Amino acid sequence: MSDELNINKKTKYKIKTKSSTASGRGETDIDYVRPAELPEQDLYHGHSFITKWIFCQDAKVIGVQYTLTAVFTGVVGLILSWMMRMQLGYPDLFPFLTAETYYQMVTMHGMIMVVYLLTALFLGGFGNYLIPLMVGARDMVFPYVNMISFWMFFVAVVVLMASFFVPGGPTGSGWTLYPPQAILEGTPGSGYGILLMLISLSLFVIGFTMGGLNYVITILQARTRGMSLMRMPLTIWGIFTATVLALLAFPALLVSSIMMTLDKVLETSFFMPTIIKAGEALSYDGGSPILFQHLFWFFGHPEVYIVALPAFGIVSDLISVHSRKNIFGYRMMVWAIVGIGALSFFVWAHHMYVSGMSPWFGFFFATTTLIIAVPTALKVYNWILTLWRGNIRINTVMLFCLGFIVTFVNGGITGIFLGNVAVDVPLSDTYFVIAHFHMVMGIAPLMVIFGAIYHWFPLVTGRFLDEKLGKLHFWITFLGAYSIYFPMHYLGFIGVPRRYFEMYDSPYMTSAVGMNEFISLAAFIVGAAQFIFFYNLVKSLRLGKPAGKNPWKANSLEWLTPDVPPTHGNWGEKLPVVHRWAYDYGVPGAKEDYIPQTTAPSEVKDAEVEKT
Amino acid sequence: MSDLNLDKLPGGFKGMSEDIGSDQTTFKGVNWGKAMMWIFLLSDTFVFSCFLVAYMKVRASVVEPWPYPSEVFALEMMGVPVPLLLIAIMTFVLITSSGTMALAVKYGYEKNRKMCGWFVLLTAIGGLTFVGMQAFEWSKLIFHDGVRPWGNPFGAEQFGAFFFMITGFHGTHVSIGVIFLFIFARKVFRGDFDTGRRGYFTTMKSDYVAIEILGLYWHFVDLVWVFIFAFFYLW
Amino acid sequence: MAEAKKEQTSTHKIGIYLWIWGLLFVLSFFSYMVDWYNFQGLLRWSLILFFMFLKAGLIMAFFMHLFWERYALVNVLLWPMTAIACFVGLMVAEGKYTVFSRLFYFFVGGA
Amino acid sequence: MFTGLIFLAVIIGSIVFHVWTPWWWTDIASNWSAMDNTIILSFWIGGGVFILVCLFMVYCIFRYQYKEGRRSEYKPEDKKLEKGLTWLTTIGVVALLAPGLVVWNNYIRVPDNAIQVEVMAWQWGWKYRLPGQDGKLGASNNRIISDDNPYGLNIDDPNGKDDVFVESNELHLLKDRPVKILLRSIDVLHNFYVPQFRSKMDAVPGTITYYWFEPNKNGEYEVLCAEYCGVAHYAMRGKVVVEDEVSYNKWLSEQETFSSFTAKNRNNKLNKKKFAKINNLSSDKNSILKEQDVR
Repeated sequence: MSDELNINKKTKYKIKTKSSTASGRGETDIDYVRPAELPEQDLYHGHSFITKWIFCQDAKVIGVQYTLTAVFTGVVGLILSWMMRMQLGYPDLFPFLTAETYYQMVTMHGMIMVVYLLTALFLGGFGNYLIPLMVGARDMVFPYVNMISFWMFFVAVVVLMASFFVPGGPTGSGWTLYPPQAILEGTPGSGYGILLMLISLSLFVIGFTMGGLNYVITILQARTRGMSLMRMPLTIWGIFTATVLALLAFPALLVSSIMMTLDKVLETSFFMPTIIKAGEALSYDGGSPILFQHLFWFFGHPEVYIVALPAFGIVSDLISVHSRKNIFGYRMMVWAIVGIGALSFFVWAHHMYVSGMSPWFGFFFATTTLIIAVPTALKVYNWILTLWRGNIRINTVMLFCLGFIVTFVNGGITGIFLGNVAVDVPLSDTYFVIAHFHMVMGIAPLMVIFGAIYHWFPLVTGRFLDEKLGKLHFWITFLGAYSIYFPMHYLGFIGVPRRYFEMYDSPYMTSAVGMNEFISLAAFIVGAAQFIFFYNLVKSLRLGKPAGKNPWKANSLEWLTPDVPPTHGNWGEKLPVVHRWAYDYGVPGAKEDYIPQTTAPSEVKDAEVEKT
Repeated sequence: MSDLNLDKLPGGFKGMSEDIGSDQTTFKGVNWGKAMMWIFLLSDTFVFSCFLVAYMKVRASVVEPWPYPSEVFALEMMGVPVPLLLIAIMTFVLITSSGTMALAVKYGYEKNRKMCGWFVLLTAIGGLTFVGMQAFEWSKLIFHDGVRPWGNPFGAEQFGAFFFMITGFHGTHVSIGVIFLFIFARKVFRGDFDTGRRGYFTTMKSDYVAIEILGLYWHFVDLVWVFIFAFFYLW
Repeated sequence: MAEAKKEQTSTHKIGIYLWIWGLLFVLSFFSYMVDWYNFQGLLRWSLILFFMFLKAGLIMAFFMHLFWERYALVNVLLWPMTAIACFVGLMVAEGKYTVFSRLFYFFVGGA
Repeated sequence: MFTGLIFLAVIIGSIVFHVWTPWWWTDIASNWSAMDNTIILSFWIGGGVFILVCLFMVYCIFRYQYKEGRRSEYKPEDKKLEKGLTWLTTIGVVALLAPGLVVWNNYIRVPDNAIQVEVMAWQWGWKYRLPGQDGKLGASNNRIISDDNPYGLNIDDPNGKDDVFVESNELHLLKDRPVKILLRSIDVLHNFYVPQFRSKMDAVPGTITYYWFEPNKNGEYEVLCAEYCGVAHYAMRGKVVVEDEVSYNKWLSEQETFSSFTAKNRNNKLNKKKFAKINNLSSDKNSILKEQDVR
């Protein structure tokens, strides 16, 4: 405690004279930062292999664990998508692909990618690694709970994967799991498959809640001295808002999972009305299938932003660092993130325009949905305005950011089509929807993930990833993915419905055959290109160019640790003290073109910094 | 909370904007565990709200008559059915335990080990009584009235399903709370909070603030019961 | 409020807890009476909701100390409730629409 | 340089693809050309934004590529520019939203002269029910569906007596006459979708949903199920024939009505039991309605 107060003699002096004002108004001293409110965090240091690397309480290790598990499920999802594309591109060529297996793959691919890859990677992976480092904390506030969170997630993944091996196979009800079909015969995996899926989701929610509470409280209550909310990097803002959304939206998923489990196991009738199967009425009566859709999308729409907001935040930082320019309109970016997050709870039924809900909802949800387009568009403007008059390093990280902007703008605009209720009517449930959400919440966040990995790999391992392989990886991924999903919109215009195992010979569908084949080929290539990336990761771990401290000349705290890679406790003896926002790049009058957050104003006297 | 004097900070909305603009902590003077419990309760509120919203939506849209709760939950008293008698007693017990918990928290603040411990224990016993009465209510409905999750003799079959699910989920919360209350009663009496003994799993130092956190949880359980009482039994 | 401020760092008087405790019993009794006297319609609903929110408010404000907490925490906790309010409101409308369709097409007929 | 050129090529490629695409919507055969128009409007506005944003990005890549020693501009905020962009975006959004809401308003208000058609979806196929002479469909209930009463009609409802059963997946419609499609499902979610008519809506078991359109081109159209409904979802096809009055009436006269259908099965005693059950249900109907009001 007292150590911290001695960091700076001036600070100490200030405290003596100004001790009466807790919020400290020492304008006379430009370097003054309020004294520490909280005592040093008490950390548990692992001392065996198991406590250091397996049941580890260090957020950085947990982050890596999350990342590896999520990437593993992602590879499973990728292979599933290949198999789907095999069927769609070359129907009947592969006898092992039946309609059952096809629908099971569709379902598992969707659920894995949205929940177990993207959510877990952004919040569990990047969140755990970056939050304590970026806000200047020693660790998450409750490291033990954090550890349990990861192992819950791990069990959820095991349960999910187990469903591949139970009788009947995994559930094939589509990732939205709409009842009644999800739990009725006629849908593959309606026995054990759907049960394991629901259990796995519930476990995921419970585990995530533990982690999420940690992230939120660490950001709100454990920042270092001088780190105000408005000085946090946008990465943290994105992850923070997404976590809050997750904490408030996952309950709806948990509730709908529990209710559907009961419908399946105890034959309650929450979502199940009278159903005639093979001429006989089942025991269900009076339930409401649309209720499930409301609950699901009350979770599902915030979920979209749970994936998108961390991506927004991270990409803002990457663009700013690599174009050597402050992020344009930081305040607006923050408000846009918070605004999008808040609004996302009022738009859910735009996924349900043609679901048979009360038709009057269309007006309300179309309006709220298009309102959300405004802050989102502002973020896009601010990204490109950050590039403008910058000093842009065209490296792999920046390439992925540029790829993100193109795919995100594209997907965002098709989102306006779908959010606008009357336009949605002909397009919903067609390939247009598939193309839209893959572009906007598949490819765009993935671009950010790759960019982020290229960006932070030197921090995590101390070595750069191979730049040449990286560029190759980027171009194949970006051009390939764009050529998959851009033309796919036009299948939707033709009217090809989604979730069709085979198109048969409908006149408008025959014209789609050629395109399906092309898309499949592109998908195989893009998928294969990811193995370049994996090879790059493994190779660079040992043979990569050593990075040293702060290789990108970035400002934010994570690059300013005494050790690279940072050790447990992050900061060595003294916690850093923050004097500025994370975006002082190219400040006129300063010696370097960047001023790290810990640099005191007195050290850069000539710099004409704007007040932040 | 070493260098922070809350009395010196401005209150109200001015204080709020200053807190949010400040460094280090946003909730001034709020312990990490307490903040975490609050956010958890916020999340849990959404869980219970989703249950209740689902219940309301289904109840509003069934065409079969919904069983009349004040008759279903009536209890024979000397030959006369008294509507909602058991529920009224359960409410009474839960509010009582909430009150004792509030006192336990108060004595926890004052670091009054004895009083705090006794009131925690009293709360635990109250909670246990509540769970016991709920078990009685469930068994009466199941064995005496023939209410099942998949149907009941009174009307719309979702009645049983929602009843068992919502009260079951609430009862689980109460039970978890009771377990923790007993554990913490022992901790208080043993003096963990006075000596700052480290927890078995988390290796974190014990502090009386744990009682306040537990109190938040317990009051929340009571709070949820207020809503269940209004929406399930009185509607 | 000024008094409350002073008490913030120390503890609150025992009287206030006992007061709230008593009030909660009384309010519970009243809401029970709503059922006992079998009020119906709008009156029943407004009474039920009134007592419910009053009880919930008392528990939150005094037992959970929200009344004495700083506004930052209070606002963070209360604003998300608007999402729930919106959800409830829309589901009420949805429930009415469903029951209307069901009665109309399954019982009345003649569409 | 190279990077900028490829991104430029991507943008130009997208425009070229859009202009010369061989894949475009199937020719419309209903009154919903307004939907096509809103899509075109969205394309103009959205596409314009996409091109502008991406071109600006490419310009930045060319113009501001890294040069050792150069400083980027230091300008954290530009209130005026940000405000301008906000207003511009808001105007664009309103321009998109307003026509959309107008079209939706038309979509949910069915014209008075619309013919009612009940589409009954099941795993995995379609059948239809048309009102008879009275133009009214009888009340139905899935619970009483049986071999003798394949549509689960309430036998007491006079409106249902002359209802026409179309127990095949082929539906005929009159040209230039609005149709109100009443969607009904006996098992899971389905969606009655004919791409040429542009309109669609889910069939939800346990309730009835609706939408309307006015076919305005003679021809045969394929019906697709557009809501995933189980393993044979992709094979759940049907047929709609839009034709003139003469051939339509001919087709209509070939279909069976409810009364002629039950007449065939009259001797079946099992029937009576089930119908008795319906009677109870319908006599309760008023009391149920009242109770709903109370709630």
